[in-house]
Amino acid sequence: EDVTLTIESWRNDDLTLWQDKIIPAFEASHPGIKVKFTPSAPAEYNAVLNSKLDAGSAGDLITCRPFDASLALYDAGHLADVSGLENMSNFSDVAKSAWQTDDGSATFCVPMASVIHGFIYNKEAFEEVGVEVPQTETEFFAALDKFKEDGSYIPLAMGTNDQWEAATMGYNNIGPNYWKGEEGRLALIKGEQKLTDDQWVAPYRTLAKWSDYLGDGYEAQTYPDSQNLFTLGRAAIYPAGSWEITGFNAQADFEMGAFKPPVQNEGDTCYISDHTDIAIGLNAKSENADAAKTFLNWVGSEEFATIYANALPGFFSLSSFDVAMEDPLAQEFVSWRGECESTIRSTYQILSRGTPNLENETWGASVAAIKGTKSAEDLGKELQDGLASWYEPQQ
Amino acid sequence: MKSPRIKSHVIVFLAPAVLVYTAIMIFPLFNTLRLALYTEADQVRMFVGLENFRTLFGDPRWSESFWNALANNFWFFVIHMLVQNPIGIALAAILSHPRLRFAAFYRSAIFVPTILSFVIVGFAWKLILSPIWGIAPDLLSAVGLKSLFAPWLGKEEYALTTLALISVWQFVGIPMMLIYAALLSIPEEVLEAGEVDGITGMAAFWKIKLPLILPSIGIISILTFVGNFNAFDLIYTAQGALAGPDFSTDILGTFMYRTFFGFQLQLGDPHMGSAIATAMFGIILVGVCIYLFGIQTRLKRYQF
Amino acid sequence: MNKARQNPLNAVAAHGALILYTLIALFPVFVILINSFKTRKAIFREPLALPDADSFSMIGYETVMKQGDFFLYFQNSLIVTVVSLFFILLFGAMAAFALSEYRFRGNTLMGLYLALGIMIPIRIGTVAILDLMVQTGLVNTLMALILVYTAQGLPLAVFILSEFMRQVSEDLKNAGRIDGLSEYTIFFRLVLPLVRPAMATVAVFNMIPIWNDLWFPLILAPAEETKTLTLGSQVFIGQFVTDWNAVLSALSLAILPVMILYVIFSRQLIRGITSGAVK
Amino acid sequence: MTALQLTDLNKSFGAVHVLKDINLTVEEGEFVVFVGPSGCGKSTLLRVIAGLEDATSGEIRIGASVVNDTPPAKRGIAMVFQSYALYPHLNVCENMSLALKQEKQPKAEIEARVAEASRMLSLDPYLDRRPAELSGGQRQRVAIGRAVVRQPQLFLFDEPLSNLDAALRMNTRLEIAKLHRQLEGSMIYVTHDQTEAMTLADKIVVLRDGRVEQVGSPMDLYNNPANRFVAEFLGSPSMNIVPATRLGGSDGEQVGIRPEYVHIGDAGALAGSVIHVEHLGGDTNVIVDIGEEAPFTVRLFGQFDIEAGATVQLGFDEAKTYRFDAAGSRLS
Amino acid sequence: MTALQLTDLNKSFGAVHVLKDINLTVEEGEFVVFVGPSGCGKSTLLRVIAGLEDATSGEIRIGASVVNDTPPAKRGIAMVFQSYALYPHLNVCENMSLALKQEKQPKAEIEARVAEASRMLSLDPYLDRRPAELSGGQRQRVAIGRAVVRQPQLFLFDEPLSNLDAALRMNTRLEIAKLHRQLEGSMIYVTHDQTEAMTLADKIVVLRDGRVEQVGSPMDLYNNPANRFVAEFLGSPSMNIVPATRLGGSDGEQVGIRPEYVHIGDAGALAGSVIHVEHLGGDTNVIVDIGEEAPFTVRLFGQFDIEAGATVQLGFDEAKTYRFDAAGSRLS
Ligand SMILES: Nc1ncnc2c1ncn2[C@@H]1O[C@H](COP(=O)(O)OP(=O)(O)OP(=O)(O)O)[C@@H](O)[C@H]1O
Ligand SMILES: Nc1ncnc2c1ncn2[C@@H]1O[C@H](COP(=O)(O)OP(=O)(O)OP(=O)(O)O)[C@@H](O)[C@H]1O
Ligand SMILES: [Mg+2]
Ligand SMILES: [Mg+2]
Repeated sequence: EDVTLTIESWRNDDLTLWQDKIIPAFEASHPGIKVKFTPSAPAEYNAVLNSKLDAGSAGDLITCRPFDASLALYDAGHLADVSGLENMSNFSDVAKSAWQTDDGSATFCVPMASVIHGFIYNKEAFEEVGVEVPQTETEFFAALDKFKEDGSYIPLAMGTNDQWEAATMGYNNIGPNYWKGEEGRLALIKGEQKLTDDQWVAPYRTLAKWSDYLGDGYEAQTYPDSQNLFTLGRAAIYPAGSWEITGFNAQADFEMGAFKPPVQNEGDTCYISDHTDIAIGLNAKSENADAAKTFLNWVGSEEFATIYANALPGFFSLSSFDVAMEDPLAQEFVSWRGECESTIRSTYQILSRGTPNLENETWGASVAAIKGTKSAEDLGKELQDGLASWYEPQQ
Repeated sequence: MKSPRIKSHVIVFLAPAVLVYTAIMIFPLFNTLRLALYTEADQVRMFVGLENFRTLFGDPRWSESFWNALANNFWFFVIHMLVQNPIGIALAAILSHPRLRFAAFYRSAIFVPTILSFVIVGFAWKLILSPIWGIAPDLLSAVGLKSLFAPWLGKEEYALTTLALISVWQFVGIPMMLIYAALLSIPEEVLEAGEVDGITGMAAFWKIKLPLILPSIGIISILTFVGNFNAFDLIYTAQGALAGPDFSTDILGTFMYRTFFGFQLQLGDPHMGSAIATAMFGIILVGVCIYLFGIQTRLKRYQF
Repeated sequence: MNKARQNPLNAVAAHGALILYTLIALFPVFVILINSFKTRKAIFREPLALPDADSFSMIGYETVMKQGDFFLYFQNSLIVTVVSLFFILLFGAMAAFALSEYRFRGNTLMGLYLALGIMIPIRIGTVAILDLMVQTGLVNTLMALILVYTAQGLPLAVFILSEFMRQVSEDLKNAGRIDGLSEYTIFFRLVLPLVRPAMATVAVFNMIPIWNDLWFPLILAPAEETKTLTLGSQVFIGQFVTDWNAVLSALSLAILPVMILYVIFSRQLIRGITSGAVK
Repeated sequence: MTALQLTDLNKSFGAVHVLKDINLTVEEGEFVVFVGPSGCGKSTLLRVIAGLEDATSGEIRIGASVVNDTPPAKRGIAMVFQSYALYPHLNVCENMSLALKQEKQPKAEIEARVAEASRMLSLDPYLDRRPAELSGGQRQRVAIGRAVVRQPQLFLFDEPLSNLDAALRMNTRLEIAKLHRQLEGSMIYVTHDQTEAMTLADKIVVLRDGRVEQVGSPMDLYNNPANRFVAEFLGSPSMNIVPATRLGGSDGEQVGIRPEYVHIGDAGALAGSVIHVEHLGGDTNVIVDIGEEAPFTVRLFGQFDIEAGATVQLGFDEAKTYRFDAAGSRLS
Repeated sequence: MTALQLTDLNKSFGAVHVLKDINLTVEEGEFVVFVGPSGCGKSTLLRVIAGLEDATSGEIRIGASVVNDTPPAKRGIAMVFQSYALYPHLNVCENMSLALKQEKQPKAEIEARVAEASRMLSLDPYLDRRPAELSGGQRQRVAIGRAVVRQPQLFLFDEPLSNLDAALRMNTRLEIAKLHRQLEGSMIYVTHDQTEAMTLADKIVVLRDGRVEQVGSPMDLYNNPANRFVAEFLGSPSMNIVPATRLGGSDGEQVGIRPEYVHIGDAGALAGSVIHVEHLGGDTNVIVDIGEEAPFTVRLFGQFDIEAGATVQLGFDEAKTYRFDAAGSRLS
């Protein structure tokens, strides 16, 4: 009798990938286990998953959001400890950190991929207007100015309607260069730095300058609008995450390149956000725990890493295998790992555990910075007050 | 209107509805609302009485959001009352004109938006109102009003009103249908008597039809009230759970949803969520009670 | 009704107003429909243009048809919607009749009790409902959805129908009573046919949220065999990339059956008029 | 056996006291007609008997049992409503057969009874129409048909013929009389039509302002009215009332003279000038001003041409007059 | 001047041809009564005149102008509906005053007219009640009041008195006659009541099956009916129709004899046995079986006691009979 495993996921986008590549590969090597990938829409995923887990009707395998969302599931006993899996050794501690208890004693999800922030640009537009790929912030704004002058392209494709773009592709994209990646992030967690410190406020000041280069009515521009603006060739630069690569490849009919977040002065160490984004864990109440563990172990294998990374360029494997990727844009992104220091998004670990929620606050703050409705300093103060209201190390 | 003893047929008539409704609606809902009296710390559920409400109304971080959502909700409701219901009544009045040609077509056409899912409505209006893709700006400039254009959904000062109007657009079919049904039940001869009396057109509407459909208008008002204070989907699909820009479109529904189920990194807090839901419930209950005991009993009904 | 009573100016004004509003109502739908037949580029390049040789594409529809068993989803949606509506109307009308026709102790309170349901979003009771369904083994059956929708639709149905039932002539029901009709027959043979317009209205009200609901199918019946159409089309809404072609196509397809249901019910409404009340 | 017995029946609508201490017995097979001015409570009384309104106090007995708490359907009655109360969504045939279907009568029986009723009421061409497509009189006939097909123990008719034309009214009246003989059911019948009341009734009940004024056989009431109200109410044109002083009687008393007992001649007890002459074909009413507030009516058999303004003498037989005291009671 | 002129008027409801080639003139100030069997199209004709139904063909002229396309309100008419059609949400006073308010009449004027109408129709105690709280007759009076207060050029009454009792009916009839004299408006009046038709009408229009059968003054129609239908329709009880062969006439012809012209005596042209005697108080109808299908009615003035079953001889004056051919046309 075959065992059927059901995977809960928010990755609607990957449905065909799972059905056509990953599952057949797994089933071929593991007779007797069938796998069903049943994604739900990303916005509802957390709510749906929690309800199902509470009622005991959730699938065997659960796709894990990074940090607290999954930690809460583990704490509530919904996720099983998977530290013991053989292939967990294929992941570095950093890779696993997003799905570990605070003390690191238990790991409850097998890491799948991370995403890297940066900027994707329209190579043809750069050639046409005669702009060099910027390395420093000055060059970056000079390039934007040039596009603005030229007028045939919107310099930057970003909108504030959906809010998270501004925070994720704006603040957390350029920020690590200011707060020096992990150094700043950890200091903030420890309470040694405050959000009112300049390295946390300065990115807002920079963001504020972006508004001049955004399209008309960017206030109502949604995330898909931004994507479309760029892929239809109407914008020159797109503040991006590497996850865009697949879609952009399919949609844009011009050549694209990528550059990493510009540093303040030439020669500065560069920092990139190489964000642990997705993992997969075991429903503690699964009736097919053994088969599920087999599957999870397979997720830690090189075979999986290769299939996944190549099928979804832009989702970079977190395993220590050297996965060969074919996509040039993806290669460009992943090459930064060698040049710069990696960090993850500043708000994700620990700092968004309370109310107000620092991540969500950062969304609003980034929008406000861009729109210029509040000064960077005020924003820093607001965020700091909010964080301090519940986070002891910051009190 | 028989004698006041509960007879067996009354029970038979009520039983199926009451049973299904109690088991599947009331029981789960109150089970959930009960959570408002608890909180959870370290996986342990503790009874805290009204503590959550104290937080909700006492802690400025919560209360500000709450009052903001409530105020927005009121505005949302006001727009529906001022725009949706009058338009719905007007359309129904026009449509109910006997033998109006193409009435069935108009009626169906006007009802189409109500049938659409929120995803479509959100997409269509975002596309139309988008400053980027140019439908609204082009249409406005075609009539020489380009200067009036603004990225309405993105501006704090317009976003809520814009969404309310979209919601009006979507739901105008409902008051229309109800009023239409009510207008149709007015006996033809009464209207004819009015016609012979010289009470035609607007006068017939104000003096004869309107008084006779007042109970239906009452129903519509209370349904609008309940619907608006429970609204959630449109805002959620158009502006996301954070009801941007800067919470300017946050209404009780989105606030509750965000709190109850969590959002992004924010974990769901069923306890605070239930507290908000209870507060919403209280607000709506007061409204419905005012209607049921204050208005409905006073509205004169006429049997035709 | 006739020439003498129809002021031509009024008629023109009426048609003018209706046409204007119809345009407003249909324009966004038109935008959706034409765009569902266009390539993604064409959608965003010129959203208002009709599909032409260049931009015409059935890619969305193809994607939809490829992905999952759409006819099954369709059937599921239809079953759930129609059966739920049947129960809502039947139970709702029965309860409304009891409330509007008989004066018994606790009448108003019962009315209020039955109205409570419209005051709290049923979503927050999700966990308890899911628990219930898990315990009764109804998860991943259409029955679970039907039960939830029936419960969810009842308060509104009772609310509206009882209002309309109050308008049914007392003499008429009395004539039935004297004719020896039982209370049940009076309800089914006399009152129900006479409140048909209101029933149609209630049906339409409830049909839409049921048809378009995503939440409960997702939670109570996400299995392939029980997926509803709306849930089926959700696979096209992704985290980062949304397949607008497919979304538009799927949703355009989903409009059709509700439209048909709507037309059926609004027929009832018209039929209700022609049999209209008479002294 | 008594078919219906009302004892001390009272009915109020809130503060409006509509029926006052009604006591009444209807014998098995009897045809009882209620008459009385508009608004006197006839319909209300029928509705109380039918069980559609609760009596405020008093007892209603149908056959052997007290039915105050029996629902209408169980009282063994059929009723024709003044407002017809047809089922608007059913056609004529269905309107008539609904109750029989409910009783699970055999199909053939239903058809036969409906056919019989529709023949009797000339409804055959309309069996497929809905009430909205019928004329007023046709609707009324359907309402009668609906009651007739049920053949109950007690019929309640609320002005069933008021919308029919004279010919049809006469036919229907005769049919109802025949029905009554055939069915041996009791009937209670409200009408404003003198002819109907006089010809159909075994017993007429005169109501006034919620009270029973007099009960008796038609001719009894006509010839021996208990009071001025009954005297005036029955007979058309109404009885003339003249102050007794004009005829040598005592002050405050009134004398009633039926119009048909007056002759116009050379000499008479009263004189006056003709105001108006009504030609009804078969007879002629002469309205005379005798100097009192109310005009004096003389009913003549046949057609007469009398000029308005002519002075006439009015003669009558003293024996055929009625005397009433100031309060309206009959002085024998 | 003519108040109303109908030329070749036709009206169909779908396939049902209800009014057929109606031609009719109503003079200014005239009181015209429509009579005819139930369902013959009287209400429909009124509704067409009022503009509530479109004529299928033909011309309607009110005063000087063709009004086919004029809305009802502009035709200068008031109408009393057979089904009352009161405004359910307004009380009696408001029902009556609504049209006047709409016309922006001064307040005092409105009050005066309503007061006058309510006095005339004895509605004073009910001014604050809603229609649902009124009896059938009271509702009908409100409907009349509503028309009366408007003082239009042309009144249309659809059986306005059918629910009133004899006394009130007579009063209201007289009031309507008075109103007619005072207002000098024209009136069209539908009724089933012979007395009303005969006494009120300047001109009676007899309708049958959507056609005008005869138009004329009441006595004219009574004494000179154009055909058997009119002869039978007017007069109550109806004219007796006997095959001419019974009276020595030719085959196929019919002889009509009014019941009041027959006397019961020792010898007569016809003989039969008494079936039934109807006592109406003022007169007595004797129904006699003369061996034909239809019974023969004799109307006697006064009260008579005749045993059912007795054999009687029926005598009448040949000069007072009417002869009709097989098709029903009058043979002079
Ligand atoms: N809407 C309609 N559709 C079809 N037939 C109709 C409609 N209205 C009336 N009729 C028919 O037209 C004929 C004339 O109806 P109308 O109401 O004018 O009769 P009437 O003379 O007023 O009768 P009554 O004296 O009974 O009121 C009737 O046979 C009736 O059934
Ligand atoms: N629901 C009610 N509320 C208050 N008063 C009422 C109600 N129904 C009837 N009445 C009053 O009760 C009295 C009797 O009414 P009812 O209908 O019995 O009169 P009726 O004798 O049938 O008169 P008609 O001959 O005019 O039909 C009337 O004065 C009427 O106004
Ligand atoms: Mg009555
Ligand atoms: Mg009529």
